[in-house]
Amino acid sequence: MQEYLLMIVAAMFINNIVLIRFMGNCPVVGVTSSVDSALGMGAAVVFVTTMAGTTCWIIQKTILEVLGIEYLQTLVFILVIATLVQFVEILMQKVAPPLYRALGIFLPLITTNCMVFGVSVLNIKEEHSFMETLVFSMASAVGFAIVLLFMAGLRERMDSAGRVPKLLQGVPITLITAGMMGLSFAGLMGLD
Amino acid sequence: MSLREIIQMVLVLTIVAAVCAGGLAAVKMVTMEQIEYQQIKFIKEPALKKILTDYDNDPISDRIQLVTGKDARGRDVSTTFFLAKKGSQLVSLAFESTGSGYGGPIGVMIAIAPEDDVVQGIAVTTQSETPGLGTKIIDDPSFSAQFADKPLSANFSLSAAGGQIQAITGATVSSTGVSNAVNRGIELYQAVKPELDL
Amino acid sequence: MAARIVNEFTKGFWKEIAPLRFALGICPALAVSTKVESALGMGFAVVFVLCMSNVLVSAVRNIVPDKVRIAVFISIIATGVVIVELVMQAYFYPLFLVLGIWIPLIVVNCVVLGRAEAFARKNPVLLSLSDGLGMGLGFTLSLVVISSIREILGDGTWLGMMVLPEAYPGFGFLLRPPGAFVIFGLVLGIMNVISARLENKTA
Amino acid sequence: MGPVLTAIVTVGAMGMLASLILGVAAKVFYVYVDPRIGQVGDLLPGANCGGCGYAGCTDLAAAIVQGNAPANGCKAASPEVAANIATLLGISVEAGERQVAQIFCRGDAAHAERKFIYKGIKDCRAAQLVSGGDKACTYGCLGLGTCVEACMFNALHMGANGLPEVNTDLCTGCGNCVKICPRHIPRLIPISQMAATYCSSHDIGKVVKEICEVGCIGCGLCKKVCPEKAIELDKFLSVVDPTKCNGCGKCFEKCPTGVIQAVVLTSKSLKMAA
Repeated sequence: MQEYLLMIVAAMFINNIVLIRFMGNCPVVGVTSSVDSALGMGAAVVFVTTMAGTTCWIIQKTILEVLGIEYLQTLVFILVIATLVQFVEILMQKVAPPLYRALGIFLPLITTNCMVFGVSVLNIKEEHSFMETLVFSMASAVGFAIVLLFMAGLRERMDSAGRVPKLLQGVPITLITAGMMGLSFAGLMGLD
Repeated sequence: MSLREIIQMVLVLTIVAAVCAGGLAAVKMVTMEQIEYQQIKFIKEPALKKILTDYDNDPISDRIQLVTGKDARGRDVSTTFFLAKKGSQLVSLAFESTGSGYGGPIGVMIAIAPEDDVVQGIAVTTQSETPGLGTKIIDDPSFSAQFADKPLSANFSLSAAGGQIQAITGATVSSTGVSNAVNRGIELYQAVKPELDL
Repeated sequence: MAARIVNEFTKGFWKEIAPLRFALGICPALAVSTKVESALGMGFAVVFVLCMSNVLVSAVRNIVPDKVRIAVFISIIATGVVIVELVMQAYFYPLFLVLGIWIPLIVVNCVVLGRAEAFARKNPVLLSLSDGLGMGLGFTLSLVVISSIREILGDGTWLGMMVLPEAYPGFGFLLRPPGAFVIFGLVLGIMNVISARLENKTA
Repeated sequence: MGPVLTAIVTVGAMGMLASLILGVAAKVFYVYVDPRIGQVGDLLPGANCGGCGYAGCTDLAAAIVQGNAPANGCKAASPEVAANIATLLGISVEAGERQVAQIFCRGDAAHAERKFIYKGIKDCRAAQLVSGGDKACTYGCLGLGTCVEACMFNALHMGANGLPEVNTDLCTGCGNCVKICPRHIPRLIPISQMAATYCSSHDIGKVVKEICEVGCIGCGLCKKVCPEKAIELDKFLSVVDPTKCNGCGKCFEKCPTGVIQAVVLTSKSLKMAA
C-alpha cells in the first residue's frame, strides 16, 4: 500500500509530468486563461490518460511482447490513443450529453497531448505492473490537472494585476511562472 | 453514417496501418543486426575493455551465442560469448554471468583464456547495490583484481567460506554476489567448453 | 512557383518559427535543450519526420476520408518516428540514449501534426516539402538557441567545448527543469521586443 | 519474410479493429447534429464574449437552432445578423429590445468619502481585495477603470470625475463590464428606459448620508410620488421598473439627494429610441 502512496506523491508532485518531465506543456500555455476551462480540460485528461495508459499496457503485454514486435510500440500506441479519444467522444455525446458539453470540446485536443502518449510509454519503460500502471497514469494526470488549475488561477490574477512588463506579457510570463512553480514543486523532493 | 462510408473508412485505415507496419518491419530487418551490435557495444564494451588485453579484433563482432540451459518454463536460455583474437589466434573469451547482490542481480563479465584455463579478469556490468558500500565492487579496483590471473581450479569463494577472495568490509552480500557470479560462470564455461569447439 | 517554395521555406525561420512564435512543440524544446548536441540531434530527427509526414500526407490528401483523417495522418507520422528510432539506435546509439523517450514523443509533437493539418492537407507535395523543411529547421534553430544559452551559462561549455574561463562556477539552476522554463520565457520576451522594433522600422 | 508478415497482419488487424469500432460506434451511438448549428455559428460574430449567457458563440448557435434562444440572442451582433439568422432558420426575430450599460454610482471623489488611500495595482478587482476597497461605501464604484478595459467595443471611458461613462452609441449590451466589475456597478437597462436610480447602495439611509452625498438613502419619496407606481424599494435602494415608467420626472424633483435621474443617451441612440 505504502509503495502506491509514494508513487502517487512522486507522480503528482516530485516528478510532476508538466514541470519536471516537460509533457503536456501546450495546453498549460494555451488553455489556462480561465479556471473553468482548466477544470474541464484537467478532468478530460485524467479520464483519457488513465484509460489510455491501461489499454496500452494490456496491448503491449498481450500482443506486442508475445509477437516480438515491440518496435512497433509507437505506431500501435498512438493508433490506440487516437481511436480511444474519438470513441470516448462519440460515446459521451450519446450517453452523457451534459458531460460531453462540459468536456467534449477538449477531447480532440487530447490526442496530441504528449502527456497521454508519454505516460503510456513511461509505464512500459519503467516496467510497471498493471496496478502500478493504473495508479501511475491517474496520479500523473492529476498532477497535470493541478498544474493546469494553479496556472489558470495565477494567470487570472496576473491579468488583473496589469503589472506584467510588456515584453513578457502572454506566453513568456506563463513559462516563467511555470519555472517558479517547478522550483516550489522541487521543494517537495524530500518527501519520497 | 452509411455502410458504404464505414467500409471505406475501415478499408483506408486498415491499408494505411498495414503498409506502415510493413515498411517499418522492413526497416527493422535492415537495421536489426546493427542495433544489436550497438546495444551490446555501449552496454558491454566498457566492461570488456577493462578485462580483455592484447587483442586486435572486434570481440563484439566476433561473438557467438550458445544455448546454455533452460529457464523455469522450459525455454532455452542462451549466453553470448565474445571472442578476443590476436591475428587469427583466439586469446580469450568473455561472457556474462549473474549472482544476486543486496539490491538485485549483479552482472559480472568474466574473461577466460581458453589455452591454459586461466581467469584473466572480471568486471561488474550491471548492479543496483547501496551507493558507497555495495558499489565498492565497482569503485574499488583491488576487489575485482583478486579474481584476475587465477586458474579455473582456484577457489573463488569468499575467505569466510574457505575461498581466496577477501570480501569488501561492510559489503559482504555484494561481495558474495560477485563471487557467486564468478563461480557460476566458471561452471557454465566448463559445461559448454566441449561445445565451444576451440 | 519557385518564389512560393522559397517563401514557404523561409517563413519557418522567423515569421512563423513554431516554438518561439506560437508556443508549439515546446515540450521537447524544454526537455532536450540542456546540451546543444542533443538539441541538434532532436532537431534533425524532427526535420526528417516533418518532411516525410508532410510529403506523404500531401500525397494522400485527396483519397483519405475525413472521418479517419487524423488517424491516417498520425499513423504516417508514427511510421516516420519509428524509422528515426530504429536508425538512431543503429547508428547513433549514445544520442538515442540521451534523447530517450523524446524520440517516440515526436509523434505527438504539435508542430508535426499541426503542419500536416494546417498545411500539407491543403497543398501540393513540393510546397509541403519546403514547408516541412523550413519549419523543421526553424524548430532546430529554436532548440539550438535555447540550448546554447543553457549550456554556456549553465555549464560554461558549448557543444562540449569549454567557452567560458575554467573558473566559471556554473549555474546549475539553468540545467534543471525550472531553468528551462525561465530561459524559454525570457527568449520569447526578447523575440517580442525584437519583432516589435522591426515592425516599427518598416512601418 | 516471417517478421514482416507478422507486423503487417497485426497492425493491419489493429487498424481494421480501430476503424470498425469507430465506424460502428458512430452508427450505434449516432447523435444527430443539426448542420444548421454550424451555419448559424458562422453568422455570429465569433468574439466568444459570453454576453448571451452561453459558453460561447457555438453554444449560442446550438441554443438558437433548438429554439432555446431567440435569433437576436447575440447581444453584440447587429440587427442584420439577427435577421440573417432568422431567415436561415425560417423564424421571426422577436422584437427584443436593445440593452445598454449604465453606471449605477454617482459618488465621485468630490461627493463620496474614502476610508484610506489605495496605492496598489490599478484594477478594481485588486483594490476590492484590500479590505474591501478604499471607498467608504461598500457598494460604490472604485473608479480604477477595470470595466473600461473589459469593454471590447470602446463604449466605456473614464470621465473627468473619476467614474466611467458609457457611450450608448457604441455599447452593444454584451455585459462584459457587468461581469468583470467586482461590485457590479455597470448594469444593463433597456434603451427605452426613461429614468434610473444611479446608486447601488443597499445601506440604510443614515449610513449612506455619512459617507456619500449622492447616494440613495432609501427614503421612498420617489415611490410615493410616482403616478405610474413604477418605483419599488429593494433593501433601501429605489429601483425603476422600465415597463411602467413614462419619464414624467416627478421623482427627479422630490429626490433629496438627486440620485434618481433621467437616462441620458448619446445622440444617435436617442434617435433610435424615439
